[in-house]
Amino acid sequence: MVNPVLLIAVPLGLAFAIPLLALLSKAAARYVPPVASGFNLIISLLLLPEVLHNPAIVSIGGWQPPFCISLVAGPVGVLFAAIIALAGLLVSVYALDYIREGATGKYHMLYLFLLTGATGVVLTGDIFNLFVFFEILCISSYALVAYQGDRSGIESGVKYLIQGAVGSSLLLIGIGLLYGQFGTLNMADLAEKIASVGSMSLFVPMVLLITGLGVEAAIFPLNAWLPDAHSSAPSSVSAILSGVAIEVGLYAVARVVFTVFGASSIFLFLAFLGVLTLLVGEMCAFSQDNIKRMLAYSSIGQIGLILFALAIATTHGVTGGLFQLVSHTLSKALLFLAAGYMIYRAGSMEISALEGMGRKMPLTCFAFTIGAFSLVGLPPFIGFPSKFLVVRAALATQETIFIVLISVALLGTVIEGAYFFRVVQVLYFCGGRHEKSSNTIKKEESDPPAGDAPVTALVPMFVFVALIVIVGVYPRLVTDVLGSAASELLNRLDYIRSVFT
Amino acid sequence: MILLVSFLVLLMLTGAVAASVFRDLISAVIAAAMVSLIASILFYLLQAPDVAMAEASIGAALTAAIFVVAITRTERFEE
Amino acid sequence: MSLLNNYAYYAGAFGLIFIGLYVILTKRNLIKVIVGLGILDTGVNLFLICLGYTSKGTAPIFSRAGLDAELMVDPVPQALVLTAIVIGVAVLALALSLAIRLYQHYGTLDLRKIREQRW
Amino acid sequence: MRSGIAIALLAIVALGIGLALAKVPFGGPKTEVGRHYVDEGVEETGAANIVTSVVVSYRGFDTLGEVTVLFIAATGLGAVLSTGRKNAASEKEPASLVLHTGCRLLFPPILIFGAYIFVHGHLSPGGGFQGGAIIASGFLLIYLGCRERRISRTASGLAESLGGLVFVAIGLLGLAFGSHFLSNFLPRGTVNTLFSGGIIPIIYVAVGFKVGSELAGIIDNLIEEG
Repeated sequence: MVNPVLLIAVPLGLAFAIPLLALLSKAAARYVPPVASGFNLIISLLLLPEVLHNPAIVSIGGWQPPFCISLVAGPVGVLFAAIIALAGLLVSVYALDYIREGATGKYHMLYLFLLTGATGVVLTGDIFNLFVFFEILCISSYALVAYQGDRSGIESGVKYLIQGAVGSSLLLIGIGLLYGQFGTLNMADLAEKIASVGSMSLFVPMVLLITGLGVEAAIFPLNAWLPDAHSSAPSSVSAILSGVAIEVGLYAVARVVFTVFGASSIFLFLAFLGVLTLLVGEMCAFSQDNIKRMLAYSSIGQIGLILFALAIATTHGVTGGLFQLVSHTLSKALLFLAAGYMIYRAGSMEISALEGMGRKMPLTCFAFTIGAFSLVGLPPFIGFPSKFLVVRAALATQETIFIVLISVALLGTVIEGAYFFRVVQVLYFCGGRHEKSSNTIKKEESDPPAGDAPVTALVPMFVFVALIVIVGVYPRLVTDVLGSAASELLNRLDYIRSVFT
Repeated sequence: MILLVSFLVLLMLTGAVAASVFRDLISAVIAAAMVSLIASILFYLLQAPDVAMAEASIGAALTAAIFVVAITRTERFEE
Repeated sequence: MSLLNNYAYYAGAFGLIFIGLYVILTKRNLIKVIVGLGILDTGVNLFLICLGYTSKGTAPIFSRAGLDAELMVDPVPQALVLTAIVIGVAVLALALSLAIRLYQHYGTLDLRKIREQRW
Repeated sequence: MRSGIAIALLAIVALGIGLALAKVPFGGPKTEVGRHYVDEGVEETGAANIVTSVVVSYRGFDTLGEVTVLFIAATGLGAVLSTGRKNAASEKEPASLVLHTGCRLLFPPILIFGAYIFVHGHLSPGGGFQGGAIIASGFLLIYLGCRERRISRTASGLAESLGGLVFVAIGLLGLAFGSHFLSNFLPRGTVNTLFSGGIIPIIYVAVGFKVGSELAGIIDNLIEEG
């Protein structure tokens, strides 16, 4: 069996080697992230069938848990690692041509570190190690948002950094309180000890941990940084931040709430918070004129829906939440990638500037449309089965409160549909009328490369499209894996037992 | 001993308050460096010599230096 | 007196944490906010070290024979704080570089004036 | 107004943490994990400094992550400051002779002291981070005192990369020889001698070079084009 530690060690080593490679050949750096994430994708797909029923526990340094840091490669961890590697691979292929200006070598290094940090967060079984990898993820995101050094990037990077740093400090205080009280950092050991005292006496550490992790997960009201950061970063960075970083933050929240604390009494609160996040995100997205800000707010809305689904805390609910998470990763990454070249051609982020793009770059706009339809939840795309699962899980609880909440959430989805259809309408049906406006002509003159996006951008986009359609038509391809991942999250005792045997 | 600790803690908190009220950023940074330095003495008293060394060299010296460099490249006074 | 003995360190740590948070929440100058982050970090580190202290303990180093392992303080928080200090300085350095660039763009460090992007 | 809200918010946080802290007495006995490290650490790792054995050996993965964080910060800082850098070399007036000579005289002893700290990390207080920081402060002195001298960016970048690679490579060698990532596959040696602790001194030397060059690189990037 492959050792799961390779998922972290090999990309890390490759990232450290980039400056050495750059001495040999300047262009080599950009091929490292695709190679590393391709490697990770293969390893995690090899691991996935093995760990489905029997999580692999790897101790670093060769000591027994809880005396060492251990990696827990269960279905959740490996599934997330596979998603991160898949999104990372496709987005890094896209970035081969997209990232041309500025410190490109440094961009590729930071990108690879971001993926490694995300992989570390989902695999680790130690709460302080989770903090360290979380910091790797966060700090490389701050740097990636700001690396171009333009006005908006720096400004949103500053906002992001300050909010994230305060969150990390709170997280560290929470970890300290837990260590002071229970004398261990291993999550399974903590879970076992917390089970004996009851989770509500640990309200303060729990709130500190959820707040600290919630900043990265963009749970309302901790999401003030997200729209700025996601809209001013380069599109490939936005895609990976929206598709991977906030999902990993949400994973960390779920892991802490479900596994470490087993805090069943705050699920209802989290469900409320989820629906609130969803409504805030969708309302703000609806009123945006800037396409990337619209997509960023839509990510907040989707995070709210996923949080709500996870907080239902039944097997169906968590399965639906994880499915929605996968669907959001694929669709939102696709949308940002497609939007990246549309903005590049139009020379503006305003939605009105994209008029008639459907004729100028048909393939990119087609991909964008598929992503939008999938996010809204139209069949036969992946968003349909995932949303359907969430709705069914909420109805299956037969509790009035969840039924009311899911109706409100569906209202949010309607808003989502409205603004995505508006964009699609602009892309395909609004051209011609303003074709002769001076603005458009000037842009076309100053921007000679007409036609569709380059091949390195179209290939990843259409791989996303293919995945969205295939999984949308045959959801059974993933539901088994998602189901066993959900049961890993819900069954604390199995988790504890698997670590200590 | 207890008097020493209380005195150091008071001095450290005074330094932190001073760092927050000084309008001159260089003074604020020096006050913050003093906080770090006293914290490193407290680390030593708490039997953590490794951490005391790290805090004194990284927290007090290098951090203050990079702050001062950054302030010279921006502006010195808080409006 | 024993109360003071027990809580002097905690008081120091939490004093720093709250002063740090207060600075971050209320100050408008970016460099000042970053100073606040540094104070917050120091407070958190002091708090973690307090957690590991054993009364009348010695440092966990077997530098000479005859040291009693029973009296040594907990080494784990010290290891955690070493990590946290380095992470803290990394964040501060990145924040300062952003502050420098921000100043080059806007000519000010006042966060209230730097509000191009709104909700 | 703003400070009023902030104080109210902080009061709530203070109350909560105060309540939580009541469960964690000051100066209480060691935890189970800490006790294990103190009791078994010397035998299991061969390092006399238990903090070092925890940092490098028991929780070595954290340390790998931590040097990565510093590397990311140095890289990100370089990227943020490099774009749009104007090449107007600002000529500052040179430092006085006393300062200049003093800095040049002090520089080698500081480097040696830093190296001493990280080589002896497993025996005495100190280690890669502290030693690295001392080395970086030596470079800081050179920047302040002898402005015409610059460290080569390539060399410091090389030291950063090699430090990280050595760390990962030792971890992978541990996987190959000892079946666990970062396992201590070298002989432990006699406790309290320089050549003891297996991989611990090697990792700390790598960390020391890496941290030193990263911090020096951060200072270099910030000072450059002042």
